[in-house]
Amino acid sequence: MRPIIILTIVGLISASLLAFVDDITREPIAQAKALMERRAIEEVFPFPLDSLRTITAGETSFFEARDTEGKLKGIAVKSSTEKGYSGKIEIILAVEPDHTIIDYKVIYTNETPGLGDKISKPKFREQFKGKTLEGPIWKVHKDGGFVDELTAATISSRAITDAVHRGLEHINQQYPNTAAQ
Amino acid sequence: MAEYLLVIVSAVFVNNVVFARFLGICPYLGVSKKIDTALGMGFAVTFVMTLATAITYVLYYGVLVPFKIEFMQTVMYILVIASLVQLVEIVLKKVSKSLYNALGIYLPLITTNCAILGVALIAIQDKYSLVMSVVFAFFSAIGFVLAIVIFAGIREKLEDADIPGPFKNVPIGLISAAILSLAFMGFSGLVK
Amino acid sequence: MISEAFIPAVTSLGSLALTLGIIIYFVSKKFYVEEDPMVTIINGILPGVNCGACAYPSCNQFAEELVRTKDTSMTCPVGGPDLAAKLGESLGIEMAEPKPITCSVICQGNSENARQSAEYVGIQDCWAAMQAFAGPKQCRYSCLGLGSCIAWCDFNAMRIENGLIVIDKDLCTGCGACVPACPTGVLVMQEKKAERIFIACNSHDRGADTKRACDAGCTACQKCVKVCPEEAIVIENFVARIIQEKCTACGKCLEVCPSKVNCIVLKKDMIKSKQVS
Amino acid sequence: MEPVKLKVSYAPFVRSKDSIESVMYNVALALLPATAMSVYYFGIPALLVTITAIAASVGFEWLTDKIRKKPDSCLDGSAFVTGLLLALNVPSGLPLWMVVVGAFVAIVVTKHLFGGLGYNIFNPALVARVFLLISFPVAMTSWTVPFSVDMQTAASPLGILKTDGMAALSSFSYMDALLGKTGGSLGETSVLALLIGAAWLFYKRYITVSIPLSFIGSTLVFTGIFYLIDPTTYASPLFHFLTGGLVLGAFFMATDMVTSPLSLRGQLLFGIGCGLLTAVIRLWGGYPEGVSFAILIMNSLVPLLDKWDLDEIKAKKQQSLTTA
Amino acid sequence: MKTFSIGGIHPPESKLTASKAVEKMPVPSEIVVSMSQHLGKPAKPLVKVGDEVKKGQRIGEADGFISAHIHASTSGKVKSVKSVPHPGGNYSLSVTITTDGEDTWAEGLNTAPIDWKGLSKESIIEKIKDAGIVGMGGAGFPSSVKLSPPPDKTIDTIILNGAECEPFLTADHRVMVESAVEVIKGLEIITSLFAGKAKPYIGIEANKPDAIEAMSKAAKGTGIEIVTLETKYPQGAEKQLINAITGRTIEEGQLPFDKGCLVHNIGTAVAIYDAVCCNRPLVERVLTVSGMEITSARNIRAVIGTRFSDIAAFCGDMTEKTNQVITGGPMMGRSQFTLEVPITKTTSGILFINNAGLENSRERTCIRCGKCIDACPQSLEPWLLGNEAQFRRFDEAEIYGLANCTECGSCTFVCPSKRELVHWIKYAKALVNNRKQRKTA
Amino acid sequence: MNEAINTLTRGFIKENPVTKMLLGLCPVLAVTTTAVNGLGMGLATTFVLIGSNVVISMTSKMIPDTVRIPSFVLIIATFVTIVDMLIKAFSPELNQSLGIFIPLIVVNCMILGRAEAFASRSGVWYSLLDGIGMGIGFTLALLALASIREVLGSGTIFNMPLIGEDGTPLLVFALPPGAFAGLGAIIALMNALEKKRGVN
Ligand SMILES: Cc1cc2nc3c(=O)[nH]c(=O)nc-3n(C[C@H](O)[C@H](O)[C@H](O)COP(=O)(O)O)c2cc1C
Ligand SMILES: Cc1cc2nc3c(=O)[nH]c(=O)nc-3n(C[C@H](O)[C@H](O)[C@H](O)COP(=O)(O)O)c2cc1C
Ligand SMILES: Cc1cc2nc3c(=O)[nH]c(=O)nc-3n(C[C@H](O)[C@H](O)[C@H](O)COP(=O)(O)O)c2cc1C
Ligand SMILES: Cc1cc2nc3c(=O)[nH]c(=O)nc-3n(C[C@H](O)[C@H](O)[C@H](O)CO)c2cc1C
Ligand code: SF4
Ligand code: SF4
Ligand code: SF4
Ligand code: SF4
Ligand code: FES
Repeated sequence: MRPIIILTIVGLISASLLAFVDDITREPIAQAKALMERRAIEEVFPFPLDSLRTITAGETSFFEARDTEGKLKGIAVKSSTEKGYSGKIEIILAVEPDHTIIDYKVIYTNETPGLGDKISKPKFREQFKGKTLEGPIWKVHKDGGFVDELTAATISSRAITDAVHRGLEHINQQYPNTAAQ
Repeated sequence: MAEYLLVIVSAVFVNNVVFARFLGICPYLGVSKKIDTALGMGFAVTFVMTLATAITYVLYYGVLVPFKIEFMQTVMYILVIASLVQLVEIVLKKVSKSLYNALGIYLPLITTNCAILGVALIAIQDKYSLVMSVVFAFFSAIGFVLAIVIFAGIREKLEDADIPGPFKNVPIGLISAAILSLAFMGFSGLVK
Repeated sequence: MISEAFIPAVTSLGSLALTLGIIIYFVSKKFYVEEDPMVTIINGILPGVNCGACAYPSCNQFAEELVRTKDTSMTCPVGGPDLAAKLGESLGIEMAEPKPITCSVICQGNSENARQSAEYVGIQDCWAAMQAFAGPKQCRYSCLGLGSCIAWCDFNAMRIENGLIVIDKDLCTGCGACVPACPTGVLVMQEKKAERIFIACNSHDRGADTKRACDAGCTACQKCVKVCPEEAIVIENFVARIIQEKCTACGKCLEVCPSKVNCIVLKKDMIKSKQVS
Repeated sequence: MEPVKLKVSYAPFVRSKDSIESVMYNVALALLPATAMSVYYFGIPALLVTITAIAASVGFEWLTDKIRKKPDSCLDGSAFVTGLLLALNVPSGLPLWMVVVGAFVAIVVTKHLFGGLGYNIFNPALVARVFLLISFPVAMTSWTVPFSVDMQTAASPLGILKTDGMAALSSFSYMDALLGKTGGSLGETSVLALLIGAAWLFYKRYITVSIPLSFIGSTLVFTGIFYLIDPTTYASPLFHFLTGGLVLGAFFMATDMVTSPLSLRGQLLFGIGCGLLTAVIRLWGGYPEGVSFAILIMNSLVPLLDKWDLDEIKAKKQQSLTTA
Repeated sequence: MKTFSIGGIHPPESKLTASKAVEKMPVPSEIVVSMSQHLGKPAKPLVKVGDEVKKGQRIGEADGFISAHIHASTSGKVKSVKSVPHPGGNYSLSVTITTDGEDTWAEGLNTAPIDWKGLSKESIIEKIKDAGIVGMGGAGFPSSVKLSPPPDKTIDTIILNGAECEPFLTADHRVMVESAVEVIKGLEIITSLFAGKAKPYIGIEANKPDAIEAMSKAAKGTGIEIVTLETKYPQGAEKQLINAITGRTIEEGQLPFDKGCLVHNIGTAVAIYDAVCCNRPLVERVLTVSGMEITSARNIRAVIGTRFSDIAAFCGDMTEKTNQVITGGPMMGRSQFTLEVPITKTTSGILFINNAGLENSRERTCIRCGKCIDACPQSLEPWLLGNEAQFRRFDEAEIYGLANCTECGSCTFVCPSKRELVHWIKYAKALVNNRKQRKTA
Repeated sequence: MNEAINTLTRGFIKENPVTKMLLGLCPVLAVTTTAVNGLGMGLATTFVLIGSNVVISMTSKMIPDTVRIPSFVLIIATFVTIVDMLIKAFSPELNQSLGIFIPLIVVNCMILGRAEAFASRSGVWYSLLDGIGMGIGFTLALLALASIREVLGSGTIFNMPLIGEDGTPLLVFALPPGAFAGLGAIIALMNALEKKRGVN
């Protein structure tokens, strides 16, 4: 009988302890998650964020950055693609109010270190800066587009091009009027 | 059907537990001196892994999720696995002494074989269905068997080899594992 | 203070632990297997080299047999008296003390003393050489010097020096594993005290032939037999042998031995240090 | 009386003229046509890569022998062949320091850490190739265009097939592939030159047909089935035969006796395994070419294949003992 | 052309003496007659120092069932009875005789040929036993034993082994050419022992056309079939020869009579004829003295006990370059550590060679080329046996058929890595034996 | 005192859990792509090891044999979950890169190994020292392998670039084969050093 009782007691103590720790960390974990996201968004905008508003439309989340006067300074969107060399790539794409690209940040990737993960290097991101949905062909060089693919990582390059393009389309759908301005 | 095929190919070759996911390395290195024992260990792992994944799956969606106590996942899982292993050990000792002698010492190792817990966790993480989880677990275990048996074959053959002193045993085993995982990288891209 | 997760957490884990506890408990009752823990203990004490000196194929079998019979005369020569004491302590009985035994080489035919018959080209192993011919030395009773025996010594006590096997007395445990490994039989086990003086020649050839083949050979000249005051030396099959029970290690035989290199080995230090009882 | 000192050794006292050296240098000789063709197509850089690979391999062999205090084996030809095959497995434009790294991986890591000639489990040249491929994917897939003056690079036919599909292959010429006028590693180019060399090895009986035939045969059958199912996505078996390292691999690398099975059954299974894996990786894998991976994976199974044979001998023996 | 089905090799034939007629070598001043010239227990010496002996006098008594009598091969005086070097590589008890040059036969021996057809089976076997006849093809198995198989075995095939597949050796070849009639008569005597139920064959390799011709001529009308065999080593090995001629396979642990066969060497047949018809014990034999380093290679007839040194002198001495002296053929022979050894009943040849390979071929690791497997006539895995022996896994070696190896040396011959495969196998056999002996002791 | 020091320090090198006892290899191989990851994993594991060692040494007398292992793993798992939650709360970046290997600390056989082999038979004080020592040893091994892999495989150390943007690191070292080979090399090196010391 003793083994049963002991094991149960250990279980009970362990559970109580965990419930307790869970209780104290639940809040900080949620905060930390939010903080991570906010930090990521802060990073893609080249200016300090005064206020950030999150809008969720369907599956997609948009983040509006406004200055103290409430003027829209930039829009960010979470976009993703499944076409990466190792599957999913998630980015946050930031654009000016007129939908020209400011920058993007890769927030989830499994691409090969040293190869595919060069998509997050400034040198590669540079070429997207200032581009808009209309105008350039949203493809990699090889396929007739403007994106210079990373050597030996065409697949990742294609994927990121796809992700950015999708992000632009999302923004275009959500904010059609700002594009016209 | 194609979906299952993909999971199977992925579990056995592309994301082989040992070579790609780095799970169960300790028994992989520890119990691979002889092909026979490696096979035994492999089967023990297969049995426990499949069963454990099924049970923990039910536990997760039957208890943890409804009560919102997902944070108890690790604790519950490992309790199940440890008990399961112990049961297998006790029963085996009585039922088949020879099998116990062959496997006995390795069974406790299975408790700490992170492949078991790892696969159970991955099954949840990748949001498989129950059947898919079981298939995934079974074929992950087959991947493990494949890896450990190949490795045991290599080590048996290396027994006579004139290996430089410091590299004898474990280091050359790790180098072989490195080359094997290099070779298994050929499967990358088969399944996304 | 109590969070909402507390109740479900505690009840679920508690009941899981309870259930599993019950299952394990009953299953372990039902499938209980008896084991003698003493064997494990004895096994832990034994050297674990499975050398076979105890006449059992492995230490484990020695342990099982010892626990089963509690035979006080069973000894592990490798462990020596210390081990015997420990074993006795564990078992609560008085164990016999193994006699200190060592391995002696009854050949001094190194490359200076022994003459070569031919050059051997081939597998460097005494047994392998014996398959081709009687060995590279003219004396066919000699140590061939190719070290077949070395591989059998678990204690790293053997090496070849100058074409002759040499045993490191500090490392040799007297396990005897090397003895059958020698094709010419120049390795013999004897009590340690016998090492103080013994005849180190294995040649059963007639005197003249022995002399021609090796400077350290026993020619069976009978001189030592005659001079020994204790009548402790006999000649058997053309080689002298010292009867250790009678020998007082006076060293007279050594003085008369006519071989260029004395075939009688006298270890003075062993006599002085009173290691000999 | 005896004028000469006799030497005693064990029978037999006559030995065949075959030696490790004769076997190895004959393999090197058999690879000469392919090497020559590669130099013809790719010029001096190909020659430099070849010389560097051989020199580095032999050098590392010498060095390890010295460090391990073993009798010299650097001239026994096996390091020479490994070096030569390594060269034939890399693009002509590969920086020479990478070639040296490859030779290190082949000779030191794959061969000597495992105990040296005869003990290695994996094909040294192939481990080196895969190591380089994965370490330096860019350099290892920059194929020089044959006869190009400015080292212009282009994809290999299999690479084009992988990244761009069948449509991009409209200009592919089977004749060019046979003669080697396509992008690729030094030894992947001229199938014809390789076959000439292989014929020499058959003639000298240093290789048997079992492995190459089962290897190539199963690749062709497997790719052929899919070609018949859908010729617009899958290339023809002939294409698969003429491109990539299939011929080089099947005749010169899968046949390395150290790393292939001994029995006929083992060799056939080995060949078929290589063939199927090659086809699977080529058709659906991330890499355009699967020969090296396939051979390496099958190398790892060789101990098991051998063991299977030996267990059978054992079982037979036990059986005959019980019946007797 | 017939041959055995599995394995085999083609070493250079080097039959330098194929066309050299057998020359009789004069009896030297001293001979050494060993008491172990056969398989089994050595004979017990019947003489002591100072005894006068006559040619053909029995000086050693067979000791046990598998043993053979030993006879003085010439007349003279016993100089010593002691252990001396033996061409088998070790030492053996031998009788050294100072010859008197008279070569006088003992009473009642060397009689004029009689017709054996009147003799009973028992008396023939008795005569063979008295003459100390043992297999002259190499192993030296006592012929009288071989010729009296257990009653439950029926012999339906008798084969005379004229393959002489070893390089250099031509003794059997010359005997077939020069003494065809005696060979045939010997075979007829053997056949008669089996009451006409056994079919006699003589197997001869194709590289001896003159022997085939001579034998065919002599065999006309006797019912003996001359079988031409492909020239391939080891065609002359008993198991392979039986396989080549009858298609039967002697399994592991079986003896030829288990498959109804009996194999005898050419020389043995002649010896049997001599013993049965002329009362001549086995005191001399034909052997080949050859090799690149002997001044005049030839086939000789010498009395048993003649020392190698005397033979070398008779054949014009060996050259300075000689580094090995071998008894038997180069595939299965033994290298000698001294020339003081005498020839025995089984010495089929002496070779004086300069084995250059010794210096520059060191044993290396197996490169798994599989050549040895292809060469092995016993379908073994020689590389494996070698490895198991080298790493002292003798049990494993036994499981993989150690005992089935005939030590033909084909595997060692072909190995490009110069592995000492037979030597390792022999080594393993020795240690297995040693262990068995210890167990029974 | 001497024994205390010995208990503490033997885990560093002499009985290093990774290179000598070959325990807990999975995380060693899996998370050592960068030095930061290695360090994080090492510290997390050390925390769990210390906690479980102490608790188990306190309670082991009370726990019957039949449920010893389940009880031990429960205790370990509790600590692991706590660490997991703490990391999630206070270092989400680390959480992201260590991923599934944090819950897998439970099955790090080193921890159960120490619990079984040491903590359950020794006093609290020594178990604490053992936990710290083994933890440090584990962290050292992780750090060593991670540094090698990061430098060779990515050309950085603690995420600081060592080579230019266009340099070619040996990519394999960032991938599974590099992990295996790197660990093999480290263990071989340790063997060689030990032998050298043994000889002198
Ligand atoms: C280990 C390894 C990892 C790779 N990872 C990626 C990757 O993350 N992204 C990618 O686009 N290609 C990756 N590749 C390369 C692809 O297999 C393929 O060769 C490449 O994308 C197409 O070649 P190209 O870009 O030179 O046209 C990887 C290759 C290897 C060997
Ligand atoms: C113990 C033993 C008993 C034998 N008994 C017989 C026998 O009764 N009949 C027979 O024909 N051969 C017998 N043989 C002889 C062998 O079959 C074989 O002829 C002999 O060993 C010589 O063979 P070799 O010259 O091929 O080496 C026996 C051999 C041995 C070792
Ligand atoms: C490898 C090998 C080769 C042999 N070659 C011959 C040979 O060429 N001629 C021969 O008479 N015996 C040869 N023998 C011996 C025969 O196997 C067999 O023992 C012999 O012919 C039996 O006859 P015997 O008893 O009269 O000697 C050879 C044996 C072996 C093992
Ligand atoms: C037919 C044949 C094929 C060979 N193929 C290879 C090869 O593919 N790669 C290699 O490194 N060595 C090869 N070698 C050389 C040699 O066997 C190789 O260095 C050993 O694998 C090293 O132990 C080959 C040798 C022969 C005879
Ligand atoms: S003692 Fe015996 S086994 Fe040892 S080297 Fe001498 S002859 Fe060989
Ligand atoms: S020398 Fe070695 S094997 Fe021989 S008795 Fe001494 S310890 Fe044993
Ligand atoms: S010596 Fe033995 S193993 Fe070698 S070929 Fe002859 S029978 Fe086969
Ligand atoms: S012939 Fe020599 S190298 Fe070839 S497999 Fe046999 S033992 Fe090995
Ligand atoms: S840490 Fe030991 S098996 Fe994974």
